Amino acid sequence: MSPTKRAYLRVCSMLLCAAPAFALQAGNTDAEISALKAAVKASQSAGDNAWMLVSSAFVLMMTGPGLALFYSGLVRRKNVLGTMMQSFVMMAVVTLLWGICAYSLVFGEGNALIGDFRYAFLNGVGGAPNLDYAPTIPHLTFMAYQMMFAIITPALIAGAFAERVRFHAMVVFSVLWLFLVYVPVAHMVWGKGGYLNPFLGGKIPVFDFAGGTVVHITSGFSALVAAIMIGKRHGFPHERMVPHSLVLSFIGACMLWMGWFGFNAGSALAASALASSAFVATHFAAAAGAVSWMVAERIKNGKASALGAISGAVAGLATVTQGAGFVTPVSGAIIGFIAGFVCYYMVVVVKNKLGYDDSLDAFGVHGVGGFIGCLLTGVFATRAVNDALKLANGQAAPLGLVDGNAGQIGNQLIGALIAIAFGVIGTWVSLKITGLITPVRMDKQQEAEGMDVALHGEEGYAFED
Amino acid sequence: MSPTKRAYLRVCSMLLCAAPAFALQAGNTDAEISALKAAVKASQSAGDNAWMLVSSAFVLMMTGPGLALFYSGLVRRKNVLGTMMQSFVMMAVVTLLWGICAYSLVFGEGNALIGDFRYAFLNGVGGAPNLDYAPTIPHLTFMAYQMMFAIITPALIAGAFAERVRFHAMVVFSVLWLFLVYVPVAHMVWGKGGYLNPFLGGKIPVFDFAGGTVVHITSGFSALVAAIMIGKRHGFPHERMVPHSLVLSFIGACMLWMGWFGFNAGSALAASALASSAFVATHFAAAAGAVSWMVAERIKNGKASALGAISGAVAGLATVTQGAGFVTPVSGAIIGFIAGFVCYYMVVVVKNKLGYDDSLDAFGVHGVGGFIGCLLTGVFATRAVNDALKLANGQAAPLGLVDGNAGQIGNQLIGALIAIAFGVIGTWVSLKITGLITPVRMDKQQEAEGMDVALHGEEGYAFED
Amino acid sequence: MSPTKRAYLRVCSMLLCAAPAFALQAGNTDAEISALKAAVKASQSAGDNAWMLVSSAFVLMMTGPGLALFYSGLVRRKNVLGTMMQSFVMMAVVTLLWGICAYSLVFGEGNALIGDFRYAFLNGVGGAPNLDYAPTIPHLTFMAYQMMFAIITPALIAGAFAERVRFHAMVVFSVLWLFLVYVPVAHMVWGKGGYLNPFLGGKIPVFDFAGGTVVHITSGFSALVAAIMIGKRHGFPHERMVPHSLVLSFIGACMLWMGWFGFNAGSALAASALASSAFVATHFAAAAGAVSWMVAERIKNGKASALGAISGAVAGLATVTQGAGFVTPVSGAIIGFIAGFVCYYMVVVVKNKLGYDDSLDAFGVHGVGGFIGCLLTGVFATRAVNDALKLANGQAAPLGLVDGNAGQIGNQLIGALIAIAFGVIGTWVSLKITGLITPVRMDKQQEAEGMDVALHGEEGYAFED
Amino acid sequence: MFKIEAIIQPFKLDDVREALKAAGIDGVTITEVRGHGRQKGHKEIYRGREYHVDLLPKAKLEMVVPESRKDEVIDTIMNAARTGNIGDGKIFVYNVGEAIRIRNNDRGESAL
Amino acid sequence: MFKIEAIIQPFKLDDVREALKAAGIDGVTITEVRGHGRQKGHKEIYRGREYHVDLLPKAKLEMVVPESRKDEVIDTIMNAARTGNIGDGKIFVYNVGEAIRIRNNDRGESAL
Amino acid sequence: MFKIEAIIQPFKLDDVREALKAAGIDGVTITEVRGHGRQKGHKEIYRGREYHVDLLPKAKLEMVVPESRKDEVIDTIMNAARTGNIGDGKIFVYNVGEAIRIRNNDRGESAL
Ligand SMILES: Nc1ncnc2c1ncn2[C@@H]1O[C@H](COP(=O)(O)OP(=O)(O)O)[C@@H](O)[C@H]1O
Ligand SMILES: Nc1ncnc2c1ncn2[C@@H]1O[C@H](COP(=O)(O)OP(=O)(O)O)[C@@H](O)[C@H]1O
Ligand SMILES: Nc1ncnc2c1ncn2[C@@H]1O[C@H](COP(=O)(O)OP(=O)(O)O)[C@@H](O)[C@H]1O
Repeated sequence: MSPTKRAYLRVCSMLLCAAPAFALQAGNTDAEISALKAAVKASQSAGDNAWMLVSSAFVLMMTGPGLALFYSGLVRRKNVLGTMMQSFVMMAVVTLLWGICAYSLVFGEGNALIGDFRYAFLNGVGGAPNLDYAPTIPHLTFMAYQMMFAIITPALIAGAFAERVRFHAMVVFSVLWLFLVYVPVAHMVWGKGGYLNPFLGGKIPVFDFAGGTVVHITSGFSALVAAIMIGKRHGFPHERMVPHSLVLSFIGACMLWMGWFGFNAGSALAASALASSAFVATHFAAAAGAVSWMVAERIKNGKASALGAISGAVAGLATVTQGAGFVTPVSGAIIGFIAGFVCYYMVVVVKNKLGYDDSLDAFGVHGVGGFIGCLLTGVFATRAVNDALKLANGQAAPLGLVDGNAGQIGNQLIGALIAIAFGVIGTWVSLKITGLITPVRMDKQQEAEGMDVALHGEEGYAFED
Repeated sequence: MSPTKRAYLRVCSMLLCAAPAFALQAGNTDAEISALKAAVKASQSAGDNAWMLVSSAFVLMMTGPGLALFYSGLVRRKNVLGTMMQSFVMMAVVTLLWGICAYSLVFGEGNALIGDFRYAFLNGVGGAPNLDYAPTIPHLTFMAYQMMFAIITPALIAGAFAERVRFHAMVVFSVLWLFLVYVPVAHMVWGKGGYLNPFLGGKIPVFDFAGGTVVHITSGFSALVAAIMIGKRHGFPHERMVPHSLVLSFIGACMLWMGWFGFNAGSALAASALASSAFVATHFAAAAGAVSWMVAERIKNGKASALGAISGAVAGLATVTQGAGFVTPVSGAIIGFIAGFVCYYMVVVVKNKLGYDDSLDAFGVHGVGGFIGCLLTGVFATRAVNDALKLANGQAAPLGLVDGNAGQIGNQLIGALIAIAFGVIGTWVSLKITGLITPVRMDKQQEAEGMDVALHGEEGYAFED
Repeated sequence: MSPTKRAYLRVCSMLLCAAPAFALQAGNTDAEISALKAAVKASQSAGDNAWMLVSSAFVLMMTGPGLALFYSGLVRRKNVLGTMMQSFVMMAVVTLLWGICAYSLVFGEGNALIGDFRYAFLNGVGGAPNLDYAPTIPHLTFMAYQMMFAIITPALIAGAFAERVRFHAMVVFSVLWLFLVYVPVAHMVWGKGGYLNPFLGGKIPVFDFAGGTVVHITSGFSALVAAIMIGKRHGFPHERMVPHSLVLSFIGACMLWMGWFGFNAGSALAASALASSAFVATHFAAAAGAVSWMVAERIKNGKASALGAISGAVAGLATVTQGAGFVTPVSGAIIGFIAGFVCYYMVVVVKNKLGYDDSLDAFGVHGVGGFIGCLLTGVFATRAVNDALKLANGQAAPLGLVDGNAGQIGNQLIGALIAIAFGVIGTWVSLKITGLITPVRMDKQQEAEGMDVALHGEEGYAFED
Repeated sequence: MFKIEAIIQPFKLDDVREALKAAGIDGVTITEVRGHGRQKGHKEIYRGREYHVDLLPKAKLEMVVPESRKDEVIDTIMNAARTGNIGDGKIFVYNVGEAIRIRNNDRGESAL
Repeated sequence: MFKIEAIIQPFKLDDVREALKAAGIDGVTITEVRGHGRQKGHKEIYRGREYHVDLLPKAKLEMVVPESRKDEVIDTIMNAARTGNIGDGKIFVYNVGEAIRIRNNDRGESAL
Repeated sequence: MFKIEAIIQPFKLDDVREALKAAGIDGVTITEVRGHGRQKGHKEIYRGREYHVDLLPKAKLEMVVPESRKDEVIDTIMNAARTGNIGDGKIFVYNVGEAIRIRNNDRGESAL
């Protein structure tokens, strides 16, 4: 029940229903117009806030149950809960850290590299919009929406070291990583005054609509480093380690697809035409990624697999994230196609040659997808879709190669390299520090027993009882 | 992040916040009113677009994971992934075809039977609304929303030939079917100038709010034809073929129920009172269908089953689809009740007597439900709910029998028969052509091995490792 | 397709697009302003209705598949479907009862204890808003949204007597309980003129934003009574009875979390800043509850478990429900923290000492969580978040202890005690009556066989075929 | 008494059981097993990692029968389980020292 | 040495194992099986298709024990597993040729 | 003919099977079992209710082999399955009365 709302609305409805007689008095026109303005503003906010609250929920759903299922279906039965917990614990821990200071360090104005503490403990984050970021929705909604991105990013990395890392080491690592990698990169790309944010005073214009750089490049390259530093699972690669339930992974992948509408279309921060455009580009990229991965498999093995189809969709989604609100839907499909092929090649050919154990392909899908998506945004971004960047004369600036701005590819590359640098170094530092605090890997016996029993004292399934 | 939005909103907020002083100048009133009009329009669009983007996501969720789970839980373990893939591949393939030309062939004006290519490759489908179809939301949203319907329809058919058809044959068949059946029927019922579309210049008024005819009758009757043409599974009916996981089917059914709010209430194409009415009618029909199927089971077997309860809910949902936005919620409940009983009788009594192998009852639930729903719409449709059809004098036209327009039942029957004719013939042709291109059925050995291993080279579960 | 909408919008778009020239005529200003007022009202409604339709779907999702999965994962394999059915059948049966008269008995004005029959069979519940409850959304939406609460509440109780009660006894009991407990308590707290509803003329001001008292206290204490009256499962506590699939419970818990945004933020009944605030408080409470339960486990057992993490999140959510729209997000986190510890202690220590068999901890989580959440709302409720309650002078009244109104804790306690009294007595009466109609418990043989086979004639999984 | 252990194709289980029932053999215990013999398996590929699965699902039936019925039971199984293809399975026969019915302590052949 | 094979009701497994432990028998291997004997099954109906399920879940325990303990073990199982109802199960006894502990190559009774 | 029954650590299954294949032993039937011996189990806690799980997953291999190959097979298994830790498992050897290949009615050692 919403008493406040009720009261508030009583005002509006007086305004809106009771009006006629009252309106006859000419002198009231100005007052009426003022009242209407306020009412329109409220009503714009309702529409946009409705969409953004749903988008926030969708993005949370990507982590739990989405990613938790996607990942936990790919591990062996004995690790199903342990893998789910790596996603779930981020929903708990990152949430609290975000409220305490991480939000402020990303979106507080600060300097070109990092924000400040103005919003610590949600100080000043209330119902009124933050005009810099999202002028039509409550600041609280913006904060919540951004939080969901911070939750999923470290959760993604965990795919690289699945089935072998101790639970509290994973938590410690993720917390360090959040502050050492996510916070600065997100601030640089999205924060006011961030070095790479062309829309709010940044130096180098990097276009990252929904987190290709901030989420996928950082987590993907960090995953690679972590996989190498932590080492292979015992028995890898000669032992049979197959997904214990592609059914779970399938459900998870569908939820990721659906949630990604919140991720990408929600990044319009309003229920606008731009949101619709990003929605469609996202959907096309997912579809195209699934198709191209399936085609690649069919060429190579004669069979398209379910794991391939969902991997392709996720690759398409990860890759289009950067450009979703800058490219046309048709470009989205092209990006998805490329993503399916490239990520397939990375995961199936290159990885197996190099021999590191990125168990669930966090690097091969998110790192590689994020990287090529970053460059492809430089190619396909167009002012026909997004005219927010203005030239001195007030006209929309050309964005990517298709607008004739070939240099943007270079800018995107710089953005990617900075994110990679943060990811690589930050992961190295975070893992080293974690190792000083607590052993990172499970011991051999625990690994054999499985995370569920060894770390959490439970079993995922008790079908026998 | 949404720089465009940000810029755009800066305009609005100037308009809306900074106004007072500025408003004192009387001469500005007209300008202010114009600005307000634009702002109101944007804000109406935000609310409606928020709902329609969510509805689009919900309808996609109906296919994946909804239908994929519902169906794959009903098959044997060895076919779980193969069955899921039949849904998932539609999410990929139909999406691309829709963008290439299917959308245009349905909603381009064309002639009474089929559209044209004006929107091919999404040409002209952008942020501005298409005033014929949905004047308050971006055309892109309308296109995306309609796409989700085209995805689920062929996916529904696959239930009829579960566990025995080769993957690429299924894809080829579905593509042909999409163009031979879905595209013309959808154009006739919903397209501008479509033969059966009373709201946009059609000849015969058929009321199909959310796809009872376009989706359920076409897929259901096509399913029957396909089941008969393709033949029974080896071992049917004497071998034990029981659902390998009603748990999956249950999850899927709940997601179908939820997604159906997007399907039916979303078909209002706005977050309007009509959407609310359709929402409630839909929900009541699902509930009533579940109850009546359970009652039928309890009478016949002494026990109500979980499979029965979810089948009844789905039957209620399929049946109310046609009328959702034309009938009152109470009529929705009545329709659901009838649906539960009739579909129960078809699936449990009639089918088992006739002996064809519609493995997952795509005909018994969707075909039969769609058909009776079409007729019942002729009975229960009322201008009290939907006054869009106007008489010459500008008043709302009477709709169904309850409005005194008994003839509508005949119109609905014509609509149903046309859809059935397209379904039957189109399926026959599509399957024959498919057979010329590639063998349709798995060979006996593959069928024994299961789709997962034989067609996709994977297994759904590896609980043993 | 939405012909009505289409027609309606043609009006608006005429209004909004075609305006400029037309606007030059000064005499039209008043008419234009009136038209604008109507348009703004429609557009406010679109935004709020979009959010509330989604919220309704989310709350339904909490029962199915959310709670159905959460609970059914915790039982033994042989009871998985039977447990799911206990949730699902509420989706069917309560829906119909709600439409017939339960809605009216809760929200019809009636007297201080119970409503009346004015809205029976949805009479008078249409597209126009009910100005008492939710002035910006269709009455139908409000009715549907409230329905979802009535569905989940009796479904929650079933956790207390899991694995041992006959299906139709459960249905009979739930129906009785709905009318004897839910209907009066909900009316008293939320209905117009309800005894405990301070916003609509009640005597004792109890703040229950989203159902801490109405949903969680009633169901939780009823659960305790039911568990004791019905008795333990055979073999409890010495036989091994472990969750057959924490994977299902995990999925369910994530869906509960997500759905709870609809539950709590939706209770603002608009896409307002208050909704955002409730959204964030809810999310923080879930996160904090998960953390504190995990910490408690780690202290006690050395290991944090997945079941613990999800139980903590649910405890946090149940506990913050009462205060979600009255407390700040930071208070939400504090409430969640407390909830995790207290519920952990109740479930793990106290319950096991007392020895009753509340099999899935409906009391320990919902009853205890609801109770402390009710009191904590008296502590943390603040007019800074919710200023709907007015003093005589028109200023916002102080709400909880933090506003200096210590007495509110007493009021909350009275509310809680009344709900407990209704729950305890109503459950006792309902169970006694049920027992007169039909045996409540499964016989020993059935209990050994499991609900799925014994009551529903099916099995949850057939992995062997 | 003998234990007859038959490892057969899972899809033949129903046929075999019916044949046994027709022959009056009621007592049987069935285990799902995986077996390897001459039948070739299949390949599975997960993101490029290839596994040759050469253990195939089989059903193992165990029946303890009195000596007098041994050959009949073997023949019954043979007839019902045979398809003539590789993978049809094997029958092994073992000696049983004692048989006891738990319910009533019947011993020997009367316990079967 | 003998192998004692007991096919019992699954819900009796805990009781039997405790009784065995009390009797000092530690080594045991347990298989989930499905069995058919005199106990009747149940009917399942899925959308009108009816199946009679007459294979019921059972637990099979296998213990290899020295001759000296054979009878004691049998009695222990009998006592713990019996409910007196149909379906209680059976015990079969087989001769064991050899027993070897893999860890240290112990052979014979000392390997048990 | 003898049946060699080996109860081993599940994670050793691949190694053992490869060793057997190398030794030319193809026919094998594998069952997932749970076993208890000297190896200690683990604790599980669900909302405060504590269970000691002392049945651990094991793989049971059964091979019927001609007498001539018995010792070789045992040695092969011993070598491949041994880790030297508690829980490595056991090998039991039984006499087999008869062996029949269902496909073609081969009997005796030629059926293996
Ligand atoms: N020597 C053996 N010992 C134990 N089990 C065997 C042996 N040979 C075959 N089996 C079992 O019998 C099954 C069928 O054997 P296979 O050789 O494939 O068929 P066929 O008998 O037609 O040659 C195998 O999968 C395995 O489970
Ligand atoms: N002759 C037999 N050979 C193998 N297993 C048997 C035999 N007879 C019974 N069993 C097993 O014992 C179980 C219990 O037997 P049943 O006849 O139902 O009970 P009871 O011993 O009380 O008559 C069966 O389910 C089956 O697994
Ligand atoms: N006497 C026995 N009878 C049947 N199975 C046994 C016996 N002893 C051990 N086992 C099986 O062997 C497995 C390993 O035995 P265990 O005693 O733990 O190892 P180890 O042989 O190293 O002492 C057990 O889990 C059980 O399945």
